[in-house]
Amino acid sequence: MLEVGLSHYLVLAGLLFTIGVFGIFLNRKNVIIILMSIELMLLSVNINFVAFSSFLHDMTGQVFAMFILTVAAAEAAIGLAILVVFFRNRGSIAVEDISELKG
Amino acid sequence: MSSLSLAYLMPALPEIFMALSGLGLLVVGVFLGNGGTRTISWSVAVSFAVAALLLLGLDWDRIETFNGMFVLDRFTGFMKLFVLVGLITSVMISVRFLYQVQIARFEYPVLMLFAGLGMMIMISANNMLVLYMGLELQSLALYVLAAFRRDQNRAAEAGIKYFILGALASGMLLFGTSMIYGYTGSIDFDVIGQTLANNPVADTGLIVGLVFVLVSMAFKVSAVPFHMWTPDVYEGAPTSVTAFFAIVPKLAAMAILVRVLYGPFMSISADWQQIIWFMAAASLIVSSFAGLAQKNIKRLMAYSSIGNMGYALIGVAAGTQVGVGAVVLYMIIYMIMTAGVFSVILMMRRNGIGAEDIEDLSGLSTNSPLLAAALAILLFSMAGIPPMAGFFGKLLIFNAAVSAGMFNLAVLGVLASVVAAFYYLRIIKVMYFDEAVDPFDQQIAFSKRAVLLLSVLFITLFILKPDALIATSMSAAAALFTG
Amino acid sequence: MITSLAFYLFASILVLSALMVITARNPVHSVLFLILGFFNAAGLFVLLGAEFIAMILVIVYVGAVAVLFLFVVMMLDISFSDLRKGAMQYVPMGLVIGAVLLLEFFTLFGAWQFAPEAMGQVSAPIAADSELTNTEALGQLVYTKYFLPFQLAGLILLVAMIGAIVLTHRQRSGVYKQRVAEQFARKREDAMEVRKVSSGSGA
Amino acid sequence: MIDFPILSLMTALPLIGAIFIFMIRGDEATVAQNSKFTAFYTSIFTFALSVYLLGRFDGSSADFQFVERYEWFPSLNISYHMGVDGISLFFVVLSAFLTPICILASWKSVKKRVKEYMIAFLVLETLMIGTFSALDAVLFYVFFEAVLIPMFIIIGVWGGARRVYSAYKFFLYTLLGSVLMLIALLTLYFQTGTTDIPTLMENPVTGDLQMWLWLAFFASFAVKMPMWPVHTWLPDAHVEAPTAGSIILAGVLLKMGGYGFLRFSLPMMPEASAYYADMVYWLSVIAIVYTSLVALVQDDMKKLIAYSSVAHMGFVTLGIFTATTQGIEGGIFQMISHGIISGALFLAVGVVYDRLHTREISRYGGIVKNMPKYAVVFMILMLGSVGLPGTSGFVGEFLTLLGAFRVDTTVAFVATSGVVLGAAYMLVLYKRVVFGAGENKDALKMKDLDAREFGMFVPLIFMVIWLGVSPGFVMDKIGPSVDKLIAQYESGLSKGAVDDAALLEPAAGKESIDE
Amino acid sequence: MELIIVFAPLLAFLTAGLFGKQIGDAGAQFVTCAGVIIAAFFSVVMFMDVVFDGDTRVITLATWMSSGDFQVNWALRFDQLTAVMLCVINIVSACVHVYSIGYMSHDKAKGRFMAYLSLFTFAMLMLVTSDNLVQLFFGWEGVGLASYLLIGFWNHKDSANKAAVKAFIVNRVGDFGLALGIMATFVVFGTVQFDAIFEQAEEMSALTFDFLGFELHALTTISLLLFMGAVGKSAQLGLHTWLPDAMEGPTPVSALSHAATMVTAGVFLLARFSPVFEYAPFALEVVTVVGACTAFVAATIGLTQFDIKRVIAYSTMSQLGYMFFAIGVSAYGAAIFHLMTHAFFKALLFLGAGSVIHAMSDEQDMRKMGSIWKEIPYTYVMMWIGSLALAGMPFFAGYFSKDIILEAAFAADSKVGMFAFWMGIAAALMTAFYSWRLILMTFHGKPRASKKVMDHLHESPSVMISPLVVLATGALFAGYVFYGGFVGSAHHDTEVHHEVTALGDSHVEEEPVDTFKWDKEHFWGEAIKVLPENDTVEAAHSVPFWVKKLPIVVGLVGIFFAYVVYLWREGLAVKIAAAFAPLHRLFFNKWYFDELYDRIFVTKAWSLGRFFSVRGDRKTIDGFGPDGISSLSMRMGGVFSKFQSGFLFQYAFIMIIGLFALVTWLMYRITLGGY
Repeated sequence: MLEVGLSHYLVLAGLLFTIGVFGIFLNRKNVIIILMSIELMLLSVNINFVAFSSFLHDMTGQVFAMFILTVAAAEAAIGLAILVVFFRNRGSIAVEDISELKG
Repeated sequence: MSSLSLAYLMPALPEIFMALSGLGLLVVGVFLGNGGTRTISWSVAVSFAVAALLLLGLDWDRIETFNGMFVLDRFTGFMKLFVLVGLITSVMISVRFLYQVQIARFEYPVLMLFAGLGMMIMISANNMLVLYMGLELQSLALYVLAAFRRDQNRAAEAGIKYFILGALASGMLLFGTSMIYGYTGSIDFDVIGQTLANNPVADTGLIVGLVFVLVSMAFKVSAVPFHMWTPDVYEGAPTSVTAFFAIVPKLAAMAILVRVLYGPFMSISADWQQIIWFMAAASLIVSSFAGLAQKNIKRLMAYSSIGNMGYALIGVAAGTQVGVGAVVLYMIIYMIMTAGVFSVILMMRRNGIGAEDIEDLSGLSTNSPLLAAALAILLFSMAGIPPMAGFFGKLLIFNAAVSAGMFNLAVLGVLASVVAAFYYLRIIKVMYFDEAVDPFDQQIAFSKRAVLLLSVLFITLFILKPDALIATSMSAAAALFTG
Repeated sequence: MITSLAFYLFASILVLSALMVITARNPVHSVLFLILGFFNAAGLFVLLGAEFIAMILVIVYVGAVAVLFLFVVMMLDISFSDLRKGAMQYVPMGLVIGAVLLLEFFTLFGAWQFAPEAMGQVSAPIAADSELTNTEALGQLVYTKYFLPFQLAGLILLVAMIGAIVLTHRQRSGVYKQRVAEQFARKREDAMEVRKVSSGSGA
Repeated sequence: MIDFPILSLMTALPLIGAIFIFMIRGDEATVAQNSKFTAFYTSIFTFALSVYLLGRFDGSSADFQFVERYEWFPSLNISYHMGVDGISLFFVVLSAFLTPICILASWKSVKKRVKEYMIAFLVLETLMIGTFSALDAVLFYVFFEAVLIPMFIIIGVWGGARRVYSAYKFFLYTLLGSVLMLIALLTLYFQTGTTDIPTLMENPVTGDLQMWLWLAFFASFAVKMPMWPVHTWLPDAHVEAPTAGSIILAGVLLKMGGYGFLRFSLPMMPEASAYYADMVYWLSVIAIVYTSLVALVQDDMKKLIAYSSVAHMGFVTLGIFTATTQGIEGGIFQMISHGIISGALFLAVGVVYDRLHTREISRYGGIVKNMPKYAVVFMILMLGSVGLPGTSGFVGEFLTLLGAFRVDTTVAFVATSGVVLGAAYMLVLYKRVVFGAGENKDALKMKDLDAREFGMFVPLIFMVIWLGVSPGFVMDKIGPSVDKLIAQYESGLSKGAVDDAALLEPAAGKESIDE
Repeated sequence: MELIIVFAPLLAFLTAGLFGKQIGDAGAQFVTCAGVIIAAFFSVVMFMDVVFDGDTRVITLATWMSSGDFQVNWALRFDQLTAVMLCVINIVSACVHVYSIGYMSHDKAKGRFMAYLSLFTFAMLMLVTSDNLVQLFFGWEGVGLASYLLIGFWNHKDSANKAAVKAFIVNRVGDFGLALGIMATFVVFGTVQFDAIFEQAEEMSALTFDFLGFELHALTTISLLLFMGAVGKSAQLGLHTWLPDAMEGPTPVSALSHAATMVTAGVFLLARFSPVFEYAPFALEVVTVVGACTAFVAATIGLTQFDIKRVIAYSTMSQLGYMFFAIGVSAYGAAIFHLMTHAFFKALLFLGAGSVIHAMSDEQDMRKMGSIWKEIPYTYVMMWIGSLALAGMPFFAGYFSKDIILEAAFAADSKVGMFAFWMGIAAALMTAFYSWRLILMTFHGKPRASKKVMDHLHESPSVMISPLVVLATGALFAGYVFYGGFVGSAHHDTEVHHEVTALGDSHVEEEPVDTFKWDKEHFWGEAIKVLPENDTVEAAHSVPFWVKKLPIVVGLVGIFFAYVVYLWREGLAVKIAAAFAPLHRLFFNKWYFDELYDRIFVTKAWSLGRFFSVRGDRKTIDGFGPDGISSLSMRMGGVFSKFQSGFLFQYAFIMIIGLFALVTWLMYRITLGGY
């Protein structure tokens, strides 16, 4: 148990992923929290990749993680931009307010 | 390590051209300002056309480049060609609309160009990383486009929903990819495929990883239960964007879904077939019933697209070459029908304001009989009634299902088609049986007319020589099986 | 042993801060917890020998992304007084699902298996004895083998930029700007108008 | 045999006419006028071709004639294959015969959207002829199902008050049936590698699979027929459809089901046909008795006749599945005869509907005084429907019953009782509409048939009597094909028995080892 | 000649029917009368040919239906039975045609009426000349149609329409049996052609076949099914209810179709099928019992009716009962004999009644007649002749034919025979009674009609009377003349034989008298087959004396009673009716057949129809079928679209659930599912 192996990292990633997922649908108040949950999920993915990379002795995982970080940054930018647009229209970013479209 | 010789770049020539022309047009756009939107739009269309010509000029026998990360073969070539056709169509039918709703900004066509580029890359990806990058390039552009009419509440809402769910989906894709990587030690399709072929009894971790990957792709093709974004985004996004969403990305997403499943994961087809089976069935059921309750035609088209993806997934689930061929054909026919339908929806304007409700079509057959007839033909085709092309798409899909022994799915498919026929018929009913209301604005852009005409002609005349497209689709599908 | 302790330390703080991210009432707190979490994750990456990723995690995420979040949170200035009404309806089912999902992850990850040949077919093996630093190794790969994704990453960032601009940039009508060219082009005639004022009436 | 593709020509001609009408421009009246004439001449010309077809048909041969075959989907081994044999010949002719009458029937009653109406009818004619002459299952299916489109439009646009409900019901109901058939067709294709009807007919399926296939085909054809209990779309569709729509619906579309049974179920799945025959008998018998009783209490003329159609189709299914010469020939004859009679009856209803704009039986009465010609016409048709000997209705009905009697006397017994009920509802209808003191003044003001209307009835009535007195003209041409069909059916049965035995044998052997 | 006999009426019908407007009423009357008279003339010629020369023949005209081994031709068969029928039909029809000119002179649609009459005649001729069962069915239904048209001739009258429909439908019930009989015949014999059937009858006599799940004796089944047809057409008990109602038609129709010809088609059919019936003894017994009951029941009803035509109608029914039980005891010749004589005297009675009605300004109720015999003497005489013949008074036609039937029944020497005999005797008593009741009520007593009617009272024109004379001739002499040929025998009744020969001489002058045998064996040739052991007609000649005379006695008694009750002791009728109130009510209400059928069949059919229509089709089939499914679909659509709540967290939640479900399922399958 004390010897930290691959599984530890993976389980940690799994835990983070689950938290991230929870963050998305338990949150009612603020879309930004959802964005942060997504970041958590991406973080868990990165942990996975880096852990595999380390244990496989393969750089590919780290390369992948690097690109994920890049894209995540871009995503965050776009996401926040859309959020701003929405806020300008509605004056709110409460998740429950994003419900005009339905049916 | 090969140098960046021309031969090295050749297979990706269309993509490279698109990237460069995108950058160039961006610069031109900045100079022209938003007044240049029309110019940029047509330039983008021309770029797509040139890319298509470049693509046609290439040799489609399987060739890999960029260290095996990018592949061009009959399948990818064929699918990319039709993606380009869809892109051209989407650009053509949206130009006038942008001016009509005052969102004529030059970024719009440029974003479409980049989205298109992302799709092209995605289709040709032979590596999970490239796949992811292509997907994201596409997605980010699409998120922006969905919210493009930023002064409108609904567009912004569509953007948020699409974005958040999309991000969730790509998170799943990545999580799945990491597990696949963790099992096989590689992200190359070829290596993954080889590893799996050597280990016929696949590891649980790998399969769970595949499930995650599949879920994210199911999101892109909007298969139930990962379809939730579709109706809202279709309804909320500007109509031209909805048209674009409906016409092109589905084709690209379906292409990459097929490539992933029939490439690296072919040897564990028994596992994913069931997943696809489930998604296909769920899509058929949900879309056909939920469509019944719709009033907004864009929303209805969303459910229709979910249903159509359900049919395509039947072909995917078949796990055979016939199935893939059917999927290719189906998607192409679907794309052409959708292009036609959306060009009609874009024409639905009354006193300069877009009409989106099905009831707005009331009595269209008296006001503009030709338009009504065209839409009726398209809808009958969507419902899969012969002799329209849509029927042949379904025919091949069901044929694939039957020949793969998936009778239950085939039966479910036909039953769903009957239910779905109901909501297509409702539009026809509104157009033909109901009393006429005010006519639509008569000024209709030539491009929309042209798209509609071509679409209808294709749909009706397909029957005369169906084999041209069928044989090509089949040979495209064959490319996945020879490698 | 130290690495183990470090792992547990980082991991537990990471998990806790992740939980706080999604539960904190104040979004500003959430962002701050996110930053904390990222720092710890960076620590984990260091443990795994991926220094470069750890660094960019700190720089890009903490430095840019998280700050962007913070900026937006503050800019939008949302009142968070109204509590999550009705949010509880999903919690029980969510907990069940989460628990099962976690259980599945545990069983899955607790005994992770590589494919037999996984070790042998790595395409970019990590150099054995620090011949190359982690950063150098990455750099070599990114500009050669992963040339295509690298270019694509550039395009993605471009698109993100275009997107952000197109969505948020506004030309405000009420803002006064200095237009030098206009100022120079201004002539006296434009500025002055000579009117004859007839007697007996106001100006 | 013949040097120009007459069947394709017949199929395409109405479509060409439709395209021609589509291109007519001008003010509304001119367009309407020109559309009518174009449609009429086109359909007449098509009919002339069908007469030529009839003349050139070699009645002594059971083979498919006027065969045309071109590549269509070579990659799937599906071809454009057309041809007629004795079974399909008369359906083609019937379609071509009824269409001009339909167009005439709509001459004055259709006032809005004449152009579209005529296009719909010509397209419909194309599809009907195509359905009956297609010799490839996929081609058949294309025509078979495409028929829904113009018919849906016809009911929905030019129909009565509840037209939308009826149009939907018609469309979805029949679609539901036919899509299941599609799956069966594909299964058949998968099993045999071909969709060529003659080939399939010669190679019947064996084994358990055919039971399912048969049911799928049955679903489609039974709805189309329509058989009890999937008949309820028909009364609604008939009631709401415009007169000409009802004529075509009753005259031709219902026959597609029976034709399908003959083309697919019987020869391709003989064992299953034999297995399910009892079920078909009883469904048919129920249809005959049940719908006759229902017809008895209808207040709406069209609905009554629609129910009578269901009953008459009951005789057809009964006859077909007896797999006897008399039963099948009678079934075919009954379909042709019913096509003429019920078509004419709907026309007759249309005539008074045009004048009084109601189908309520109680709104009429005593009109023999002011419409003697009409009364005579209606009388003859009514008698034909009742199956009076000497009219075509008798021949079909009697032969099917004879066939049924050979197979199952109980069924024949119950079915024959339908003859009594049939007489009851038709006579009561006639009495209430035509005879009586005539309390409704409006009804008594109606004008008698004019020349156009009378002209439409003359050929129909001539056919009713001629076919009743001398059915040989039709029967002789049907005969060889039916004989061949029965031969195929029986050889299929015996072959199936052999196959089944072969299937059973290893199992039996295994059992003995186990013991 | 053969074609003229059959098709002259058809041509007349077509001419009068299609070109009625062009040729006018007179033209139509002329054409139709001419057609039928020509046919009648040639029928007589044909009769000579066939009966005296034995020149039977079959003329095939064309193929009708040919389906596999089922072959039906349009063919005309002329044998002795046909020849007799032809004469009867055409002569009566000719009389009725001519009579109608006068009777219908005030009607607006004279041409149509004449056309219908001709159509009827044609159909009847097709029936009797057919060479196979299917063509017979054609004629059978044809006469049904013509009768339907004629009954409903006054189509503005609702009662007439109802009666017409009733006639057709009740007949159809019989036809239902007949049709089944034809099918059974085909299945058993493999043919529907008469000769081919009859040839095989003997060898099939032991055959059984499956019918309705029972293994039944084939010939008996066939016979009973055919008999069912006959029951319908000949208004035998059970399916008789249409006949009285049919009196709604104009009187000439009643005379022609509902007395003389159509209703006897059943008798003809059974006689025609004598070669089959002979091998189906049980069927014969059934026929006997039904016939006897009919004779009795109809007579009882006849006692109480007041409508002059209905009385005659019930008497017709009763007489048909005689014919049937004659057939039942294998006395086919006797049956046909009675058929022939009955045709004459009953047509005479009807036409006479018509003449009365005509005279009484269309009054049919006998209670409103009386004391008119002086005003219409010819009619009165005619009615007397008819009634005497009906009552079987000696030397009138009915005497010969009715007596031989009763004697044959007695001679059959079986239980059913005796039953029939006694029923017949009872019926004979009643027949005589109600016949004179009719005469007395109509012509004698006090005048009960309104003054206006009495003032208009007038004798019918000669165009109506002269046909009566022709028929009266038949009613007077037909029995006597034809006794030998129809039922006589050279061995037993030589006296009659010789006399008849002398009488018949005038027609067959070229025939050498000594070679001509005027007896039933020769007369019928092969048209009727009687097994030797069944030859009751032969046996009838040697029954005890009292049997021979009993009918006359009861007849006289009946007449006497009638005088007592209706002329000498007025008011007695009411008292008797009161005394036997339940019985009277039963008789008067026609044994409640109509009410019973109404309750069992008609009402039930309608309520069943309504039940099926509303509960079956609309509520059950549509309710669970299309409507139910569509509303269910709509509801499901609502449910699914409610899932699309617009809330992002819910969307995410559903996605997660989807993912979760897939992962869980796969893991379960892989780890625990033993995959």
